[in-house]
Amino acid sequence: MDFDDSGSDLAFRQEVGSWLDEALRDVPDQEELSQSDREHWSRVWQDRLCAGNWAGLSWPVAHGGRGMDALAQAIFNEEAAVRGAPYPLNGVGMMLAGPTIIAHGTDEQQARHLPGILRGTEYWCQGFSEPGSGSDLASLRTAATRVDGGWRINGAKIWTSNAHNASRCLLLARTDPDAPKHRGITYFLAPMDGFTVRPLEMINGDTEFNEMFLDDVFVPDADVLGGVGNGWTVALTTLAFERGSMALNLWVWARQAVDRVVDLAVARGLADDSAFVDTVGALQCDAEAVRIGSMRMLGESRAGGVPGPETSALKSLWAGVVQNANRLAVQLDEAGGVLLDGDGAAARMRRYLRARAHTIEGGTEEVQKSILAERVLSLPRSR
Amino acid sequence: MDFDDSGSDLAFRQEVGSWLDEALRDVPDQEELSQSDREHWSRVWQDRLCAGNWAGLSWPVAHGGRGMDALAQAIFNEEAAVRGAPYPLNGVGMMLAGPTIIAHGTDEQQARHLPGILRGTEYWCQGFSEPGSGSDLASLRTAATRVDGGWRINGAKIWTSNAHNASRCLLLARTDPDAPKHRGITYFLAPMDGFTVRPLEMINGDTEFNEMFLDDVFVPDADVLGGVGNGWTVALTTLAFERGSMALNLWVWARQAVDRVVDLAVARGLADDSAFVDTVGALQCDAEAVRIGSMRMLGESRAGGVPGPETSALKSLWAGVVQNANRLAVQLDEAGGVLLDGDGAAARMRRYLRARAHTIEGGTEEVQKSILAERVLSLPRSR
Amino acid sequence: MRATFTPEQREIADAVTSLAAGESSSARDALSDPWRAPGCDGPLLRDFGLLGVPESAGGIGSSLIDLLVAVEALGRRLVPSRFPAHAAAVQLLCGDDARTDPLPGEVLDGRRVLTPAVDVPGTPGWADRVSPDPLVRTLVPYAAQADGVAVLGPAGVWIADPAGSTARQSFDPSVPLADLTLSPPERVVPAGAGARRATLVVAAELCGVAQGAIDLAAEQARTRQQFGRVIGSFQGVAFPLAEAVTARKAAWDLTLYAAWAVDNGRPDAEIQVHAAKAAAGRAAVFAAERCIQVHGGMGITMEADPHLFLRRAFVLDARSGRGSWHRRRTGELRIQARRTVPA
Amino acid sequence: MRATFTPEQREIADAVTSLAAGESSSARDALSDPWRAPGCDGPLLRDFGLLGVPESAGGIGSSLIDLLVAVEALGRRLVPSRFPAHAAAVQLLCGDDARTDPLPGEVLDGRRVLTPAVDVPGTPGWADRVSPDPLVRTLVPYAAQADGVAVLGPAGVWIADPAGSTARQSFDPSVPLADLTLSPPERVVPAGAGARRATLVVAAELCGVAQGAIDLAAEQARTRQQFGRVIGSFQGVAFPLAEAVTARKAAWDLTLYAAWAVDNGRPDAEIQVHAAKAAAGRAAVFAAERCIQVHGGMGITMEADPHLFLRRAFVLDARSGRGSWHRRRTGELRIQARRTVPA
Repeated sequence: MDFDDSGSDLAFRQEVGSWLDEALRDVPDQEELSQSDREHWSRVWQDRLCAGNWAGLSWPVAHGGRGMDALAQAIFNEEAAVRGAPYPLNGVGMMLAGPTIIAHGTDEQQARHLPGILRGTEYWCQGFSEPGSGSDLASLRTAATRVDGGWRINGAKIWTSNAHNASRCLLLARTDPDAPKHRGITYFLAPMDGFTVRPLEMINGDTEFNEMFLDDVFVPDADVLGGVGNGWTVALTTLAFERGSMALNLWVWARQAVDRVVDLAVARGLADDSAFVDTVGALQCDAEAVRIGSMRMLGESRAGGVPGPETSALKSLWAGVVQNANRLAVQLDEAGGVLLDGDGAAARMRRYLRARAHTIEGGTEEVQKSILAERVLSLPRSR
Repeated sequence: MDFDDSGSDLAFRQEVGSWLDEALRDVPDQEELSQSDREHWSRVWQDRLCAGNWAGLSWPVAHGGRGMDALAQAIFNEEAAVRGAPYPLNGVGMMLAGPTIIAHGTDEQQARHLPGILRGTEYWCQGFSEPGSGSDLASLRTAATRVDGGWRINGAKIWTSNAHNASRCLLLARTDPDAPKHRGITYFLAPMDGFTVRPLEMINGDTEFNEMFLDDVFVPDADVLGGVGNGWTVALTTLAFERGSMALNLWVWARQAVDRVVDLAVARGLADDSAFVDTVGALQCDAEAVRIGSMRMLGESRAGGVPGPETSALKSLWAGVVQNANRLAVQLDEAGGVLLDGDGAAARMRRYLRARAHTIEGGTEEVQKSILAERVLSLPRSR
Repeated sequence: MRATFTPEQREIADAVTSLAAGESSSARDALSDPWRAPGCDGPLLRDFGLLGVPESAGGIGSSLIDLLVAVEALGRRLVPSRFPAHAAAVQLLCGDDARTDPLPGEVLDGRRVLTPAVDVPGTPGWADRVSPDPLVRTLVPYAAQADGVAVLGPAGVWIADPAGSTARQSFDPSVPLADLTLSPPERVVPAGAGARRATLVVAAELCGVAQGAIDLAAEQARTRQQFGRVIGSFQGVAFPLAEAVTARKAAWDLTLYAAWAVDNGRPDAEIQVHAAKAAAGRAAVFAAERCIQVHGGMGITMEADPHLFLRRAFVLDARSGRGSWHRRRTGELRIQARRTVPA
Repeated sequence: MRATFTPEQREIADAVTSLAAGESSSARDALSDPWRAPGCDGPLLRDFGLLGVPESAGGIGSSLIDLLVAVEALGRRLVPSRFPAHAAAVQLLCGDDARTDPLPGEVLDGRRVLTPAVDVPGTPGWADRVSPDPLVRTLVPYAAQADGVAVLGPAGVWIADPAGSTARQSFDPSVPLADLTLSPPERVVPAGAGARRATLVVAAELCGVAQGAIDLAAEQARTRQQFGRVIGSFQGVAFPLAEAVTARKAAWDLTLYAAWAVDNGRPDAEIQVHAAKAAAGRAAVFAAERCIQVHGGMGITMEADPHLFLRRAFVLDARSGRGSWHRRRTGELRIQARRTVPA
């Protein structure tokens, strides 16, 4: 077992680093920006990724990508995260839509969508979750009714990142209400004309998610991906890509969260308090375990394995360390964190509040533990 | 709300204290004794309680008791615990059998058993739990079959404190296998001739519990308590007395556990470490909360209320603080606690190991949380 | 009866609960609009001002627990009233047993609304421990909405008109916070147990906040369905809420006992107050975090209510000595007490 | 392939797992009888002695991870073999990169069994930090059953025949422990990364113990019925076991990475070793405690096996620097690293 970059990996890492250093030269620290400014830089950043030919880094060459593997993508994401690069505004397009269309799309669908994603002209969002179906995704109720030449869709979606910028949606809808819940679902590459998008304000004031209301929205047959009634299988592909891409740079955020709380304590003269030292010891263990676990997961994937249920352990560890580090930073603040006009206090509180979502989004903490119980420990299903 | 002893309570506390100081004069510190020596002193202590007319402290005068209330019993138990008095060897007789027989027994049964308990000549044990029915008590399978003049009983019981000293057993057995599980149970005041008693060695080396095997044991009709098929109702009475008596001095053990870990840290020069100080702060909060919660529970009972499900919160807090304090004491030990011939190390490890049972005995931690969820939060049954 | 609420205390709880239930202003209003006095503000200040005030300070023999019962009921519903702050200010002023002159009548009957100032910028504990007094205070609630400030300093307590006031951006906009600069006081009175009394008012509100968050979480757990069942039937959801119940009960019991210990001049009053404030802050933050979690995605939106409990919990945990400081003081005092015991 | 086990490492794990599975002696035997070498003791010492030994010390280029994989497999079944202690002793001796002379052949082929001595009575960390050297060591495993002791001191490492040995009462009788007194060494060699290497052997065994406890708990959760269902179907039982899985995976990943970092002379090797030992001890104790809890009443009896895991977990957590010390060192080094970073 070896944790080093190979020679070629190292060369690639250096290439990526040089490009990032140059491309990020005029990009301000995102943590200090308003949400609209962050969104502006996300768009700029997406354009630069596309122009720099990074958007399809791990897509096959035949589809316009660079044909590199998940490790290369991980190296790119790590190096970008370490430098505090903006989130690219079409992450859903690059990381979920493109790979899913490559895996399940027709030639026509691939030709229609992939170039626009690589060029950065076609933005995507993911319409899976619904107000009534959170952890229980397959209970979704958005209904697609057969009409001439396509489907008429009614329902509501929620937690849609970037819906207000997207023109296309990875949409799950129920096309057969009488089939078992996993069988009656179809996956659409839906145009978003006719979607009503409403921003959801988060508790930290950001509006990174949206609700979407579909009221007799027409989607043509040509936009069915993977066949009518096969939506659940196709969705599992997307979810696997989502988990995979999540693991690529989660650890960077964990490390940065620990860095920040340590820096704050040093600045406040609290870093020699042994209770604090012990806490940092525990946070460090967890944050490093996320990093190493991510490397091992990537290694297994690259060796041809499928990321196992241990991914859930990483997610759970990551959420815990980020939540705990960010809470501690708020509590170490001069006024217990509650005077938001204090030096850096608003940003610390924003991060603490944002982190509360980490045990909810991308599979709740409860779901992760269920997965570990069922698939690692072979305990019976508890839900 | 007033947390003080009333004048008469205070006078009683002083009376109790004087008696205890005298009666304990020749009793050694129990923590340092071998189990057989502890059992010896438990027997001696039981005799002294009986001789001093304390055995029926809260029994009605009509039944030979002193007719005092739960608070008086609490005062007695507290004062005894604070002084490290031995456990009386017939606690089951005094605290469970007597009160249950008073509540549900016939005149004949009361006349037959109560005097022996008060005199300390009739020792009792409690035959409720079975190997297959732990938390799910009502699933018990020990079977009583109708025979001439009584019942023939077959089955096994477990976790029976003091079975090796007892001559009588509060025995639950299934008399109607076809009835719903709570309906087919009968409660017996069983003579223990014919019971096979086997000690269970605990992980700390003590043998305070036993297994009992019943192989065609005959119990006469005269020993049915509360009527055939009414066993579950009678058992609930016993369990309520058990919970009530448990709460009387639990808090003393919690405080003593915190005392011990603080004393050890002081002796080792570790008491100024801020991580330790913070931990003690948290332990102190929980230990005091057990004490105050016990007082409030007693107050409510005395005011005519029934101890509510909040008792489960006390049990849970208590188990947690004792386990955490005892684990910390072991870990603060010079060799991480693992050299048992070190100064005081064996006693510390014995207490740590004994405390592991606190989240199992008297209703597991999982059962306590279920009770809180169902009865305090009105959540649906989860088991 | 020992260790039970008196009938009067139950009546106080019922009366305040009714007032709170009938209140149309909520903590949410202040998210979009400047703080305004809720309808119950006047009745609370007018009718409940003598709760917890010792006779020596002009009271009628009401115990501190009477007051805490009222404040806890307000905390449950996050009522954005000045009453808890005013009551804490009054408590701050009447901690000296030897006090002989009553507090001004206009304070006791709520015509003159006070607010307490007990936290010094950059220090985690009470202002009476910072000497020399820098004459600045922080985390002062409702400063612009009060008619005067009850100040704690190393020399004692006094009522002040602040020389300067700077509104700060409060994490809970329904509790406006300010920094104050003060002139040296002309006359102070001994603080006695003032800081302890005032701090228990905050602890009581925290216990209420914890209970409110638990109630909201339980309601969600009883109604939200996933996998064909209400989520409260999953122990993975139910058990953490049971832990919140346990933590909140511990905090409330500690708070009640500490109030009794302070009122009765018990030797353990100091450690009990620290334990109560530490436990109450922890219980409230934990309950609010769990309330968010139980609400799933909705829990992290502004439109759901869990974050309102989190905001109040943090603001109160920070005030009147931070929770972490109270916890450490609890540990220090416990260890100190054992050092003096023969081994 | 990056960050995956090599085929050889998988083979080592399989081979040791087979040996352990075929072993008839168990940790339980030592509860009633004096420790005796299990049947696999000889084959392990003879056939696996070169695992993890650098070429500079007479090895054949096996990585430290190769050794840890073997030790982890033994830990899972609590095999009462001297092999992990001997291997830790060997690792203690071969931490100096500049070493030129190989270790004695009889040590490498297991004819001469060593045991490591790295803990000083009354101090929580490694013996190289205690100067002047008191020449006493504690928590030495299998001292009476070994042919020599590999000692760590502030001056370096050496092989000793102890001047005196006192058997101590071990919480885990399958790991006999002793205190040793030593004569001043005639010749020491630089310790280099010896303490780190030896400590990772202990961490690996702890990871195995954690996994064994989890496996036993899961088996109980899959079979024990209550309320008409197997108890593992209750999230209240299942979720804490999932937490144990997460903690154990974190510990094992940290241990593997630390071994790689040490083998490759990485600048972060020191903090990684402390993090691994701290996490492994915590994971093992937590898993063993949960294993007891899942077993209910039976879990607190001698006749069930959970306590055997608890005993081993505590003994290993205490050895080669206590878990609490490693955790604090992790924090100290992390903070120190940030102090030197431009803010």
